[in-house]
Amino acid sequence: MEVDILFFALYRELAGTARMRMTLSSGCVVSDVVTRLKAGGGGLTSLPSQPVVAVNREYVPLSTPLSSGDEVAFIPPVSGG
Amino acid sequence: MEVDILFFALYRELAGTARMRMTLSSGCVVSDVVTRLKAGGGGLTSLPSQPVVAVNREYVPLSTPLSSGDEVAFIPPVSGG
Amino acid sequence: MSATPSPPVESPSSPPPFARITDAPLDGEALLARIAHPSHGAQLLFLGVVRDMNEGKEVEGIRYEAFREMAEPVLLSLLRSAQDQWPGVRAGAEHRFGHLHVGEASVMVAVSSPHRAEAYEASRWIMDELKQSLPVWKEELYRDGESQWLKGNSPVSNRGEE
Amino acid sequence: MSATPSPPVESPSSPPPFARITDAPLDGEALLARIAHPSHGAQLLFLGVVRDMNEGKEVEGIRYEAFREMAEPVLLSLLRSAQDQWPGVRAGAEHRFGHLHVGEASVMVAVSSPHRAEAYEASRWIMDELKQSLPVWKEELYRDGESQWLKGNSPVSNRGEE
Repeated sequence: MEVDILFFALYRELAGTARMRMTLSSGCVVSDVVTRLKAGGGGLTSLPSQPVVAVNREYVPLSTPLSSGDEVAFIPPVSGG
Repeated sequence: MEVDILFFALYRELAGTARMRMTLSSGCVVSDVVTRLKAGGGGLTSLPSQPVVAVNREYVPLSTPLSSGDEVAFIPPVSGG
Repeated sequence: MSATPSPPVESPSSPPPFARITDAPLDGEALLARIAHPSHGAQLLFLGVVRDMNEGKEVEGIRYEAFREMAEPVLLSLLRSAQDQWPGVRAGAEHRFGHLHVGEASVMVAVSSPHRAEAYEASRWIMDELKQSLPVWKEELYRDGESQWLKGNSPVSNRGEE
Repeated sequence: MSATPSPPVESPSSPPPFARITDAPLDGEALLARIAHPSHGAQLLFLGVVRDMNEGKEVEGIRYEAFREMAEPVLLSLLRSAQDQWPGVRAGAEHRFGHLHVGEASVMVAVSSPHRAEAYEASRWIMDELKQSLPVWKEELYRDGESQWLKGNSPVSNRGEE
């Protein structure tokens, strides 16, 4: 299955892109995506091991199972206001 | 000596006027004015015996001595806002 | 004599606050602009508005009466006291008098400050104090043609009883 | 699937709040007008404004980045939660994104309520929560040409860790 990955702010700069697609085997959870990204080399090796993630625009635990077409957003510490 | 007396809101309605002059002997304090007004008959008999009073636009105790030309304002409970 | 107004004391760092008693409609944006400061990250505007109901009666409007010559300095002194209690805060306020309709603002308090906590605290304090001591009175006018002076608060002499 | 957004729950008595993430200048008066209600006597408008200094550095402006598609529902859900906690309160908020100059408002929260205590409490709560969870980031741009992403807060998953 494929998921969409979004990066914002500092994480966007680490990734060098705002958006990518990733192919996962079924049964994968959010933390599998984190592991893959950190192992991929480049700026994303410095992604925290437990980043805040939103799936389909809701904050979720890293243990959340993923489905095909899910949007997985990496949320650096927020600083609105 | 003469002082100016001001009435507002409910007290203005009791007095039937917004303003009057009163002649006092020297040495009089604010509470003497209260006594005179309550004794004068009419609506002002129902003035409280210890009303809030401002002399020259500052809240003062009833024991405050008066001088010629002072402005003595009777302040009903306030309800601004 | 005893009641001569004392001269205003300005701290050099904080500008004099702005206070006005007026019969003109209140303009919140204009008041915010007066107290804005480039190093202040928080602005707070409180508006008190005439309600359509009070104590179960349908309200047509409120007639506000003010002792204008005294209310303006009392308000100014409250604002100055807020600026002293929360250093860095700038405050402004206006109270309207005359006949107001439902939905119109009778009072507004604007506060700006470097951070938001002081803005909330100062604004709330100013509103609480203003209701206690500003020589302003409201006569509620009802749809059935009746009217009444609302119960109020008795200001405490700032000199205390002897 | 586990992350499917749940449908909004409206209580019949309180209208849906208003939330917007926008690159247009914020208009406080328009937002107050949206949440006004004839039986509400208190209106409170908070504005967060870009400051000219931060941590000793001269600020030229702030670039706000937002995850718009998520920030708007997160903000709406915060406002709805405030309306639930303070029954009778109506709330609206907007957050701006893009390049803002010193003195421009980046966020505004408007609250109206029958009486003022709830307005202050709800407004403050909304601002505190919004800073914790809204997916918005600020990059401060300094006069010396440098810039940096500001340290922020980590939103907590509303489902908790396993």
